[in-house]
Amino acid sequence: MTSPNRLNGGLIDRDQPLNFIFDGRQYSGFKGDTLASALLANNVRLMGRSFKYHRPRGPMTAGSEEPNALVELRTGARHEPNTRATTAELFEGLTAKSQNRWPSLKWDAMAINDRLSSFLTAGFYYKTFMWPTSFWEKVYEPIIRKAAGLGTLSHQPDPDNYDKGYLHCDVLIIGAGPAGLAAALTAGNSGASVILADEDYLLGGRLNSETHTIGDESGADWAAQTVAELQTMPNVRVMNRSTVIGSFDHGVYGVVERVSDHRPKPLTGKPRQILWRVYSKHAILSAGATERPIVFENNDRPGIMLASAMRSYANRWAVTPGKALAVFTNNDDGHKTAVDLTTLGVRVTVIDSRENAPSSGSYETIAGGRITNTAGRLGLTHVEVTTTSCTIRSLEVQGLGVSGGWNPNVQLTCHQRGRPQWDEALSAFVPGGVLPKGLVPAGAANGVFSTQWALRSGQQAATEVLGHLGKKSETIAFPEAEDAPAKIEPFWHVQGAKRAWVDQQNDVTAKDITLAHQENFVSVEHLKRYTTLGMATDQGKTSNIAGLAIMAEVSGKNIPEVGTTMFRPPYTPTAIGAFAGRSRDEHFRPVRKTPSHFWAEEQGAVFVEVGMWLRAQWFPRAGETHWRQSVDREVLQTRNSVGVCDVTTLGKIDVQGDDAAEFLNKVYCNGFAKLAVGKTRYGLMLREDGVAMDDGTAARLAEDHFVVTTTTANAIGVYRHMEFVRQCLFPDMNVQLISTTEAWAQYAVAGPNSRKLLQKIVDPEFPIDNEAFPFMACSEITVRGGLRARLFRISFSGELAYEIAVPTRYGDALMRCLMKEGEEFDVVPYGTEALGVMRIEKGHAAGNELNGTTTALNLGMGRMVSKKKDSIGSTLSEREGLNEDDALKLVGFKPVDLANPVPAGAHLMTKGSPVDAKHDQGYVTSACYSPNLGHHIGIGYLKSGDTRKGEIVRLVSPLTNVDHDVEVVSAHFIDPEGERLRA
Amino acid sequence: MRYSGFRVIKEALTGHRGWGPAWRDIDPKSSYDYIIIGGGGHGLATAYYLAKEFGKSRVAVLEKDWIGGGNVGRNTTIIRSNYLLDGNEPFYEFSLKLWEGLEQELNYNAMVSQRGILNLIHSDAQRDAFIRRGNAMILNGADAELLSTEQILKSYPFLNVDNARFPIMGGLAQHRGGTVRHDAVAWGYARGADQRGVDIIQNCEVTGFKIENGRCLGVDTTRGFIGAQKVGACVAGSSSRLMAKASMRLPIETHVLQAFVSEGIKPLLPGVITFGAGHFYCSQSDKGGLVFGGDIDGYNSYAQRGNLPVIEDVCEGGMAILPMLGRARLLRSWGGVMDMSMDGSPIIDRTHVDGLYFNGGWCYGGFKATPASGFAYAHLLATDTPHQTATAYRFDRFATGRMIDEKGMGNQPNLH
Amino acid sequence: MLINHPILGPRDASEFVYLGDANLIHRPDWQAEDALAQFTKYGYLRDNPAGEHRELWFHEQGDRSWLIVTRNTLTHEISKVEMARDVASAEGRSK
Amino acid sequence: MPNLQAITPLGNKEPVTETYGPVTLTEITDIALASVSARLGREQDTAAALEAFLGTPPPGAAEHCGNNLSAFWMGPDQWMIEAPFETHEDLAARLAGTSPNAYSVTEQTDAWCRFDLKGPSLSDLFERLCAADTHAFTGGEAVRTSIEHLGCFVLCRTQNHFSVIGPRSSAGSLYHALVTAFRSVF
Repeated sequence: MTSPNRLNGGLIDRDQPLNFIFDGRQYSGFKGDTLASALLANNVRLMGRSFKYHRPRGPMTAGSEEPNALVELRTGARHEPNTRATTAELFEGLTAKSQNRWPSLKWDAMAINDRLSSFLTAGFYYKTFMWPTSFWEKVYEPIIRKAAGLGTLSHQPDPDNYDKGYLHCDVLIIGAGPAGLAAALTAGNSGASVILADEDYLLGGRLNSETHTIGDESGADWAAQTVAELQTMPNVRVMNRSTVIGSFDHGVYGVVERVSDHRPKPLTGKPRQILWRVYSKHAILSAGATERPIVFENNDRPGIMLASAMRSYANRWAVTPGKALAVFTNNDDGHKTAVDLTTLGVRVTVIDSRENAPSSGSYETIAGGRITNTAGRLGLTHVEVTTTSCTIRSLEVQGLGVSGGWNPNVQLTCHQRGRPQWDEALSAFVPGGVLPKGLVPAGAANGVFSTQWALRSGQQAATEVLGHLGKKSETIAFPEAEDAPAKIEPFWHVQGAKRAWVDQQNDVTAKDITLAHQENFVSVEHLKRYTTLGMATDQGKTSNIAGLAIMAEVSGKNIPEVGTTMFRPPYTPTAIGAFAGRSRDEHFRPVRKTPSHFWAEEQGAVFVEVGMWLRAQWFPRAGETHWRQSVDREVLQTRNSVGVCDVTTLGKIDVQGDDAAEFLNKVYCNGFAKLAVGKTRYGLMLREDGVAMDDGTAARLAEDHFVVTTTTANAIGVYRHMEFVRQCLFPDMNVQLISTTEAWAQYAVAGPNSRKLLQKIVDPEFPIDNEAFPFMACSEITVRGGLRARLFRISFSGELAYEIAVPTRYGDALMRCLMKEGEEFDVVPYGTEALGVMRIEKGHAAGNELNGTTTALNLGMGRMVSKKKDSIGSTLSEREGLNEDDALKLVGFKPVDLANPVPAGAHLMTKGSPVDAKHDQGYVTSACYSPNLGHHIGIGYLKSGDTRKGEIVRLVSPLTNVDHDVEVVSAHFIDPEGERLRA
Repeated sequence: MRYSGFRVIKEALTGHRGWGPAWRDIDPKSSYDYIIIGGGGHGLATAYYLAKEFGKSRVAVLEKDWIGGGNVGRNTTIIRSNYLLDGNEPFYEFSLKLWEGLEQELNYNAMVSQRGILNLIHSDAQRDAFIRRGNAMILNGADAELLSTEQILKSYPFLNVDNARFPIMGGLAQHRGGTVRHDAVAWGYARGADQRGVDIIQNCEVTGFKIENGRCLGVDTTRGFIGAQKVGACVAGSSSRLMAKASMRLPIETHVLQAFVSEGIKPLLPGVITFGAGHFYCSQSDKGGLVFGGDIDGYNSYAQRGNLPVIEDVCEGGMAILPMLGRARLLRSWGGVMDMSMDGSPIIDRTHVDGLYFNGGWCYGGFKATPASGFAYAHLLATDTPHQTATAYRFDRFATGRMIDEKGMGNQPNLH
Repeated sequence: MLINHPILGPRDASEFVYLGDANLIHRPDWQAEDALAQFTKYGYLRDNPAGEHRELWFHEQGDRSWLIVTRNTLTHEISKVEMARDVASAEGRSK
Repeated sequence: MPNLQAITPLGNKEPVTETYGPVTLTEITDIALASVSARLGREQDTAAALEAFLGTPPPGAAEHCGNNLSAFWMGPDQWMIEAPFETHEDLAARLAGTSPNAYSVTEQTDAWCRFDLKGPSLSDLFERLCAADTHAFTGGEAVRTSIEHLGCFVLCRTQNHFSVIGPRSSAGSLYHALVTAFRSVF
């Protein structure tokens, strides 16, 4: 296949041809090509459509700042919208499709918008589409939404992996152009640890796009050699395809390495991309500069690009957009494009807005000329030049390079809200104000544009940084290199133009900016938001300055008075997958498994997430078709005989020290000082604001040793709170804390036969009859022939019950042992559902009741808050609003018609009162079907509930269409006197 | 000037020469009846309603920078009234009703789009809590619907239900919730207020209060002293800094919240969706960008920028429910400063200084409150009595123990 | 953000959990006559400065120390990090 | 000892050993652990007691030391003691008996899972897992940090031998993180 626009030379590998497909057509290019360079080589200039007017567009740049040549890359689940053709590396079989057009790129029906553009000016939508009211969502908005957007997402899970990593260095060097390479060499030689990161796959920056020499070598060769030298240094890490996306506090930078994007798909096990968090002591910003366009009429046709991009395509990729080209410039740099392309045999005409433009023998220069129009619907065919004498010339060209000067890439200097400064001589913003601490800009990023001075600037920056690090640096004598001064005469746009594009992707024209001014959207932030200038995927890299310049012109200000814009992370748009890394799908968060998990899996248990834990919810048996059957069985069997439940997930905190009891007196509202060794007590913990924080038990194993339990959900928070109380409030308390949640497998053994079962397991020297081991006793014991264990006689179910703990590794075996030894009692394992049923039957509060707004008073434990001692929360719990006469109180609910449910989340109304928020009396917190009572029950909060027992109230849940009567009863449905648990 | 489709066509045919400024740029007068400090959404809305509903004409809005540059200009554009507590729900429902008529009210298309908001449910306990909430909403006259996973998948077929770490067990939907073009809210209120004679004064920072004998007589500004009968502070994240000038300490901390937008993509998400087991919520703008966010960074900050761990955390949440997002790109992040109150609910109240009023503590829920906040604040300023939907938003609720704590997190602002 | 732990050196702030104003170590005397008023101030009112701020961070993914970090809320610059326990002791808090 | 069969954190009878490229990953279950926290005013006594037990002074901040009996630093005046399970299953009880009331001891053996990695270039792996600067490790470091949302200790015993000690209940998640990183790196 011929490539009509391919030139000689370049940094492509002609020995490695690659086939690829664009919009269904097959083309070929070479290794080293980007999709854009390969398409241009095949004389394809039309690559995309603009956002609003659907104007035909080709590449404007040759880099990551590309606003126009956006395509959908790859197919299927790897399909990736808005990919810049200018950075997509070519690989064999690459498939790409144009986007935001219908039915085809050449014939796009939505281009009708372009015809209607005079109606669709900036902000037109704020002024219309208001009638009738309902039409916005139903008619106008769907049309607008369908037309908007760029590419499409696949609607399938991304099949690739992403990884994360953490790197530490003395110096992070951002950008591997001449300044970055010089800085890296200098820093590398000093022995400092250096990371050199560049977004390109080929390091060298502009050196790979220019014909400059460094000494006797081409810039590209010098770059390659320097990179090779750096790669031999063990203290230097060279990272290509790695974009520094953000500068964060204290020298932290985000770097995204595109490990596999240049392959059809990642190698097995390898990630697509890695997000590196780099901890740097210093950073050097040598990210170069971005050329900016001049704004003129119809400046957006395929074939019109930045002059430097045209030069990159020619020198690096050996490609020209056509055989006859023009360059429109306001500075000397534009002439480089003419020189380079002319040398490669392409005819070039330069239109230089400066009347004193330099002239050359090898190409024509029209000094003082302006481009006043262009032609070519799907690709540039002619440009119209107006000369100083106001004569109009039409040039037949396929490509136009535009050079309006260069903008230093200051973005990263702004990520911590530093503002760049205007440099009059360069007509550009340069790094200024408060830079991120430790960041030193160098080279073109600092407004130093010549190669010679970029090298020196990089070296200087490195020397400065090494000085801070206390390292010695040697001055490297770089060979002579290009040292042309940046000669520019500001020229931003050709006046009077009808439609001249400022933000090409978002279709913001010079007229839109004038209109914004007319409507008082003058501040740069108003301008941006009203017109969408700079909000495109190039983040304004190619549009902001021209927009500011035009606003400056119409408002009679200078550019810095109009304002600067703010750059925010990321530097270039970044795959969301990279930020998520490995934390996705079932690995989104770690899983915590209980000691009996593997055994429970064997039993076919159904699991439920409780925080990070997976807990057995119930254990279905053969023939059970509904979860309620399993749960009812587990409850009944436990209450009738014995059941076992894994309660390891409850937090356990070891509290030791001479002041352990005094410490618990502070963190619990009730008293612990007098708790006897060998006894356990329920404790209610308040936040300092007097609201219940958590509850649990504290078992006194020794005078100076307690084991405290917390709820599963609050284990981590309670530990943190206790450390706060210990370290910050009572630093002289002699108390030591450590979590032991995971060290012990702990099982509740509940039911009338629980003692008998445990007696078969607990070693006989530890009697556990009611006398030796009464309700609330605790002890360190041994089981099964000497295994250390802990036994607590506590009950959540209301039955005679124990909790037994063994070292976690034996937890699995203990459960099997309990099941085997319990066969004679028909022992049953029960899950969290049965646990929940039994605690509701017993009226025990849990997470639904301790919801962060309820006090001890609400819970019916108001008298537990000791007034004799200081404890966290006791003072603020006395506030009037927390002690009102009609305060919510925890009570039970029983349906009047026993067939009715008592759904949690339902609200309560006094009989006969209106059903609305004003008359709300409370709500049901937890509910279940009680197999023991044979009907549904609930517990919840009711105003003055403790005095309303026996009252019939109306239970309403309009959300779930429930409305019936319930009776207010005690929350203790089963064994209210507590005879069973003391048996 | 009245906006209309007809007007747009007429202007298009005559070169758009007829459009005037959306609001006037003027110098401050020496005194006003009412000064609103802060030209954000709430401040502009307050001025608008003072003029429109209470007939006040000598009103000025003082903005230290440019209007709409605070949180109304940087948020995730969501409106909803899915609150639980009686102190909040009537207020937010009032706000939602005002949103529903806003475009006609202002003759400005702020693109109020009631595309629905959906809170996903991932556990039984969460379902219980959402049922209680949904019922509270309905009892307060709002709309709510409990959806099954199957119903949700009809609108969001690509949600991760196959290998999710936390299963999706349904959701609580409010169909009247949705999104609004946030900047347009500020501009629409500014234009409406301006048309009713309110002076909107940009680049005018308040540097102090003139307080004599316990009464506020006006404010010192970078453009000189301006006298006032009544001064209303309405500066969100800057509340503590401003009120310190009146020797007040507030039950407020200022925190940074980051938000994010992706590159534009073709329509994907029909409404707003909230992940209940991670820190992620998302909607899609009319332009096509996915607008998403999560938790605040969690430390006091006025820096208007956050850090990398939270960006990662939010994107993890996104990937967890929408695993296709891996191949969408994050385009831009931004950070706003939030006036996080001690119970997560706002304050609209008088202060200990006569003639000085306060509106703040919006946490990161201020945008959706804009119309009601403006209305209720105007009511308080004009009548010295709280609006009926805002009676609970008092300073003294912390002393009396009548907190309005939706999340049940207590006096720790970064958890609200 | 990095916190320069007095014992462990610079550690990523994501290893820490933030509580808030360091004045939270100044818990009032529960037996004071105006204890309720004092606790209300302690619990609810904050300086919330734009500038230097002393604040409590817990090294949850580290050594479980509470730290008092002096950090500028405008620039995030950290000028001092202390062990909260030492500060509390030095300020006379005991048991 | 008891007639109960122990299982490993990953849920097997025997610990897992696997090889990825040049690196071996082994689940370690034969080490007993106990934490020791000095009581107030007894810091010197604690250090002396530990030195007597370990044969070496207790390690400084973010360090570990010792061989057969070893220890790593957990926090101010707090250490984790490591000893062979075979001979020291009762490690906590033994330590508690050594110097009563000088310090608080808590059994930690089964609170943790441990994976040992042996081979070259281990820091290339750890740079994908945690924020610790493991490239700078030479042996003797013990850092508590976070790996895939899990609080873990990373111990560098030698440059070619690291231990990762994480919460036992999440052994499966930690193992998955390690294996994924292995595949990504090697």
